Amino acid sequence: MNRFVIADPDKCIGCHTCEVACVVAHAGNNMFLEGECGGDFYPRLTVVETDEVTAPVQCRHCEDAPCANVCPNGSITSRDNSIFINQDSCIGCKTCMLVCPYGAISMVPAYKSGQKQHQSGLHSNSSGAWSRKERIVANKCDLCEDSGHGPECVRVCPTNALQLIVPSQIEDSISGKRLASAQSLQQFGGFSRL
Amino acid sequence: MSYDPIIHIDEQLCTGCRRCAAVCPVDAIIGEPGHPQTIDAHRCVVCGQCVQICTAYAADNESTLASRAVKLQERGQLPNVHEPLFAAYSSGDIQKVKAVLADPKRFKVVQCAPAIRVSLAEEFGLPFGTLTPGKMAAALRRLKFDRIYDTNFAADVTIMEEGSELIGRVMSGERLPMFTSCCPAWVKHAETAAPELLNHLSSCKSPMQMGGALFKTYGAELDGIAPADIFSVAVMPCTCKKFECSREEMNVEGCREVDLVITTRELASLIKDQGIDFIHLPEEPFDSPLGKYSGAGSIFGVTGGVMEAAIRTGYELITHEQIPNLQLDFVRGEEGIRTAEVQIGDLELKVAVVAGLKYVDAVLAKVGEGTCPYHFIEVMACPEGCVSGGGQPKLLLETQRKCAYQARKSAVYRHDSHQKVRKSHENPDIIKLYKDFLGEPLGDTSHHLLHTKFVDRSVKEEMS
Amino acid sequence: MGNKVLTVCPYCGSGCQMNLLVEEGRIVGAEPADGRTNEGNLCLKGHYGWDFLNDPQILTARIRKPMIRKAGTLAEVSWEEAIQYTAEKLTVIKEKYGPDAIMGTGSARGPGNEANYVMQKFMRAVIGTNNVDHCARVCHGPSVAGLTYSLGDGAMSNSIPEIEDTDLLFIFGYNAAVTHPIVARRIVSAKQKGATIIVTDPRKTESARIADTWLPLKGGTNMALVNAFGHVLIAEELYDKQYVEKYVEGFAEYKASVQKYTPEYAESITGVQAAEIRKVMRQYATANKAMILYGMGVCQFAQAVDVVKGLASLALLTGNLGRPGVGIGPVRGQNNVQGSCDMGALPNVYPGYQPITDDKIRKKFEKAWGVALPRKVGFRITEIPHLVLKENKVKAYYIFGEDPVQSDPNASEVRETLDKLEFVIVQDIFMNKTALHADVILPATSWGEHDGVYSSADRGFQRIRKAIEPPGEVKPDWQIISELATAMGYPMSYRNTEEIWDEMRGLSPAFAGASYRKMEEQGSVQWPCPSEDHPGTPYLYKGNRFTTSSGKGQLFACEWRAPLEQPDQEYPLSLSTVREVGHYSVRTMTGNCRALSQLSDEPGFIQISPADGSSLGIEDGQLVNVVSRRGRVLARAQISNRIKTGATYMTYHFWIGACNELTGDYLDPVSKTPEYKYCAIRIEKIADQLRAEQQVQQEYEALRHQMHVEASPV
Amino acid sequence: MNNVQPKPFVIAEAGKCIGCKACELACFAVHNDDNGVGAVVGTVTVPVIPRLHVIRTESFTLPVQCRQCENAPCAEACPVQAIRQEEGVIVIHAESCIGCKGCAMACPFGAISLYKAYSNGKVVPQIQLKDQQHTPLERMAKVIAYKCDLCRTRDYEGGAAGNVPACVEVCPVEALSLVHPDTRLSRSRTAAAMRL
Repeated sequence: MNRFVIADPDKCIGCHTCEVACVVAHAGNNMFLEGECGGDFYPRLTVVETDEVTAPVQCRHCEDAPCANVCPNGSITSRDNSIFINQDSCIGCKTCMLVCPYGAISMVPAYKSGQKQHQSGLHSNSSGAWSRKERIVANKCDLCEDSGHGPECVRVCPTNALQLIVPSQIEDSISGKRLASAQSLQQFGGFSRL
Repeated sequence: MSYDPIIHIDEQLCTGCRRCAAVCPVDAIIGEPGHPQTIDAHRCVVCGQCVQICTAYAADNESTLASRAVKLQERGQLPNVHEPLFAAYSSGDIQKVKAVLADPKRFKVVQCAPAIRVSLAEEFGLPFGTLTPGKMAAALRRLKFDRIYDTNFAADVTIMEEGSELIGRVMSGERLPMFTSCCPAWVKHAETAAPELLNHLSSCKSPMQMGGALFKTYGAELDGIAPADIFSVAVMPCTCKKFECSREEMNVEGCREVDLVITTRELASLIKDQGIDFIHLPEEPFDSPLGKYSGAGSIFGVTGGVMEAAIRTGYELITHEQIPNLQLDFVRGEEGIRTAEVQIGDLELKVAVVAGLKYVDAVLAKVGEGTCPYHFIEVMACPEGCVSGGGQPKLLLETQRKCAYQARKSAVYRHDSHQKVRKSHENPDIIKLYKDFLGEPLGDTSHHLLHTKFVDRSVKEEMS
Repeated sequence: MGNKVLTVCPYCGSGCQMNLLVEEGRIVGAEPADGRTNEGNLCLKGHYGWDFLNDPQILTARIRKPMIRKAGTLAEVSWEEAIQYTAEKLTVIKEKYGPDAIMGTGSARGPGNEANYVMQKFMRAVIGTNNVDHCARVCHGPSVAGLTYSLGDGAMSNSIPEIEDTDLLFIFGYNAAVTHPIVARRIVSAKQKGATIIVTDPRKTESARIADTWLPLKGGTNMALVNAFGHVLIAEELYDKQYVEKYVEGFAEYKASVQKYTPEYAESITGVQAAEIRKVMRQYATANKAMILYGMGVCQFAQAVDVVKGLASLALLTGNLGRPGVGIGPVRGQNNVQGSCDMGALPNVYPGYQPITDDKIRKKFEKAWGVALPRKVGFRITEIPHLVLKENKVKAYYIFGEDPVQSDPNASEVRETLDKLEFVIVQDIFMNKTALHADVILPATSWGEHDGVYSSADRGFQRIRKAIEPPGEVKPDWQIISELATAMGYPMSYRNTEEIWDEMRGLSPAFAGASYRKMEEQGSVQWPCPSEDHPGTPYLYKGNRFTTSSGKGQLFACEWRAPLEQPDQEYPLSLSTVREVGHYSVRTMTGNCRALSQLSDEPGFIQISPADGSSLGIEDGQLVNVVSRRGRVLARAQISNRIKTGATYMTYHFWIGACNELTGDYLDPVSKTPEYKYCAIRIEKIADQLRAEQQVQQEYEALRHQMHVEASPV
Repeated sequence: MNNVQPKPFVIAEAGKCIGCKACELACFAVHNDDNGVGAVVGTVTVPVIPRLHVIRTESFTLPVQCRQCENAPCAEACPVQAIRQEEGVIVIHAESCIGCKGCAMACPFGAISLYKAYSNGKVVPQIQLKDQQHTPLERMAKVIAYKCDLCRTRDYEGGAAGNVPACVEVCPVEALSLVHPDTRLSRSRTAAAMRL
């Protein structure tokens, strides 16, 4: 089963540290050293604040990932118990963004070593004059696979609201809950008298 | 050959629910509730009822268990079997059978018990009681058996021998009551629990063993093959037959009467393994002469079947008249003890039918005290006879056991009613067998090939 | 020197300890350290708020050389010229108009305690006036005044770690999740450990979201509610009679003052249900340990000091003082605002809160500094506009580490004031709006470029350390001030900050034992720490001995006064200033951090209720004009169902969406703290959004150009 | 009159269960007709996936399964509304389940677990998703959530009258019972009244 990061709304204080951490972790070589960096602030999780709840939402790495199953050219695959988007082959058809029930996928400009990528063929006049259009690709949580030391958002959250759930944890928690409910029944479940 | 208790309980899977202990007729299963149970091989009569009832299956994702492949190998099953594995199981010989079948040099003979043809189809998803003798023969042929013989034929032989023996005892009044001896579990129980009454048992071998003996003698002659080159396989609804065929005395001309016994489930797994589409097989006949059988032979599979077949023949041997009604309802029925009187000429024959080994001890006690009123007693270890044997297709839902057995039994009786010949002694191949080979029932050849002795097992000897 | 330098985060008052990761003389990262308050955690400002030191010039640029305004424009000069020029100008003004014509500020931010000590010594010993103040005036000034009256000390009575172990948290006008994430962490842990959380706030803050009870009072009605609380405590005899008899004074007058404020009467003013008022007081009174936390929702009103005293009275009435997990906590906003108060950068006290009116104490300082010291209480920074424009009493303004144009109310009036002054000195690290009006600019070292001590909100002295060499020709603040003092005839020089620190603690009994060595060993020393062997004081008023003149707690209640500028036809909505979690104060630091500046950027948000939004036809994210009697700015609308109709909230960090263009300068009579939390505005929908967006970009570029941000960063 | 109708569910009684797992086997058998599972073990070609689980400890054993909660947390957690209440039973629609594991984590009883999906005897593959490293050509198995559905769709040719769940029917010691909360409630009240 896949791993994923999930937030506990009771602990989240809406401080957005996770969002900044996500951008920093994915900014490639240290974004703080080069010169002025462009506006590429595209966190892969988003803190949602309603009057009832405050919590970051991000990819659940579903076992039957709807996004992977609608991707027309196999850009979304399973990798190391996680769902991975290959942004090099993504054609920006936006279908995965639509089908994701968690709103965890957003479309962002593609960057290669800090520079925005532009398409060789397609030109666009949306910026007022005809110019080569930016490559726009699907973007979602990838559990900081490439960093090698786990999700950055989980590491920095000051209230430990974010947790990386690994498959064995799910099974353990489920069997733990089963045992607990059995024990509770064992103690109070003598219905036969009625 | 190392001593294999055949019935095992996998301690990794056993949850200690002790439903097997409740169903064991000889209380051979010991253990604390909630803890893995163990089998006392000395008391165990290998009837396999525990294997039928056990629901402690191996969950697919339990990581602690030995892998499925290892367990299948340990249990002698084919590697690509998909069905779930349970704590109580019988060790299988299907791998050996498959190996032999693949060896063209061997001459492979197979016989099927009466109960196989009314239950094998269930393994392929067909409803309870689907009658498929023709498809069974077709399947065996496709499995490359050289001769598709039949235990039903041997059952007719057994009636000839046992019927005569019964008449002899009744006339002479010696060693009555006579017990049937075709159920190996009952025989093992008698040898263990009441060795002093062993002389009451009919000296006849079981139909399977008689068939085995005949295939390697009479059959060998017919086919001009040396007995030693014949590999004899028996498909049985019963797990105890695996024990019976390995009994010391069950040999003929220096070789085993039956080399290997496989259960209904094992046969089904081989058919699937060979990719044979059982449901759409054509109906094919059994080979003759050792594959032709009468209705009487085919009802051996149910409780009261041997009794009914014996009476059908015995009546006519004694009275030399036609038996008025072939359907002897008074011996048919459910689990437990059923008794009846049959007026045969001027003989008031008192019979009893024991279905379920746990009921026999009461009868044995009476016989011990000499107060048993019956002449002839049929004993079947399994609750509804061989259709409910330990090797039969295992039910998923206990609630369907009643209607499953009912359907199988009615299929047996239906099969019987379809036969033109419904009395053993009228089976032309039987008549030919005696004329060409055996001579008279209880004759020398019969005595040599078709009768056996029993052994006192009351003392717990060390396993060899 | 690729290594780790242990220091304290320069942003909020939580005082989080962190390691700066340094490679080849540059800071490449930050990581949490196991500090007393943060226990291995940091918020986004801690984790990612250090890269302004690499001068990425996103918003403004570091000032690298001294500058003097010549013929209207600022020109870079040498240190000698700058110091000499400044010394002469100050001396001329001093002789011509007298020492009180010069106003100086302390700095609650980067510089640290030693710089503040030297600054107030310069103003008192060299200039000869007590005119020294700092931005605590616009922040927890009322707490210092109020709590000094009620309990004797103006700081948090209990420490931050104790928040987690209290049984009941009584949060009043304080949004920890945004102002102090690390304190919010404690609140969340308290909740997880089973504490009851009661939140009083007009907005549904994060604390309100997880609170057991949320009292959504109408803005500007604090006093009525606090009085009602006191009323219930007395009416239902919930207060601790023995405690009040032994340790508290003023019960009779208090009882009379709150008599009128029945919960029903308070409901008519505040909108909070009477039943809820009774319920929370029963809970507060019966809890074993109850702690009050309050913030700007109390302090930034014209009636602030009274409310602080009222809240302290609740603690006194229920004996919630003098032991762990109780007390009353004004969590100081900025990293060293507590420190600058500790160091006496206030017009009425010397370091260690020793009143300047006390002759014995003044004589001690005169002996120590070798000069006669002024007797009169100095001016406050919020009075300067009036003193300059109306009474023409102040001629020079030495602004050190402050940015009043951005952080003080009624910005246009502040600009007018600076232009009218004869001589304005700005000593800072970045160009900012105030520096544009300066006659002399003295560039100082930033946090991370000098050693020193910060005081955390809960009175914890903690060491900050130099991690990298400063850029250009900048000097540490205390060194600049020392050179200026020497140039003005008062020789002043120190080898390092420790020498300054030891001089200070020699003169301040409350901090005498807090040596650098002890801070190294213990990580932090909470004052009072009267002697070398004293470990510091986690919570004040042990044994219920208060540091008021009588040694007893003082109860206080008075009539509620409504905010001075009420919404009306022309300006129908109320506006309140609030903070944003990703930015700090005037944003010259976080505005120049790559990650933080992108999280949220100009022009900043104005929160509007869904009802007001739809009635004005404004959608979420649209730019709008916000207008008050004092000014007009652009801001981005944020429709939020966490706020009530008729109320709006704006963050004050942004330079285009500069909320302080709108705020009013009505002051609390005692603490002189402006009424940031309540003024009247109106919002105008903008039809042409595209043009408005372009306008924001143009303004942004103009600003960056003004701040000497070259096109291509160095 | 209080016309709220709390829905029935199956629950085990303490002290009766002997841990034989007949209920798990029966549950699997009646839910897998479309996988060719007939009446006998030989027809089973897919792994046994029960929807209730017998918990065995040192001191006791007891099956645990869904309580058909009125405000089902699992349904609340489901992002694609695959979990609905149909005829009073909380049902997971396998075809719309995306295996996000939200329900399994939300259920406080541990009554939901995720396994591969099977149809006519074989694993159901996903439309597209492949495992990039190991089997880049092979489509991965669909994984869905399983829980007790009170044998709502079970045809009852051979079974007892009415909708009695297979596990209740097959339990040899009647440890499992289909509880109708209202009737249970009135019985308890009368019993309590009698004890007054």
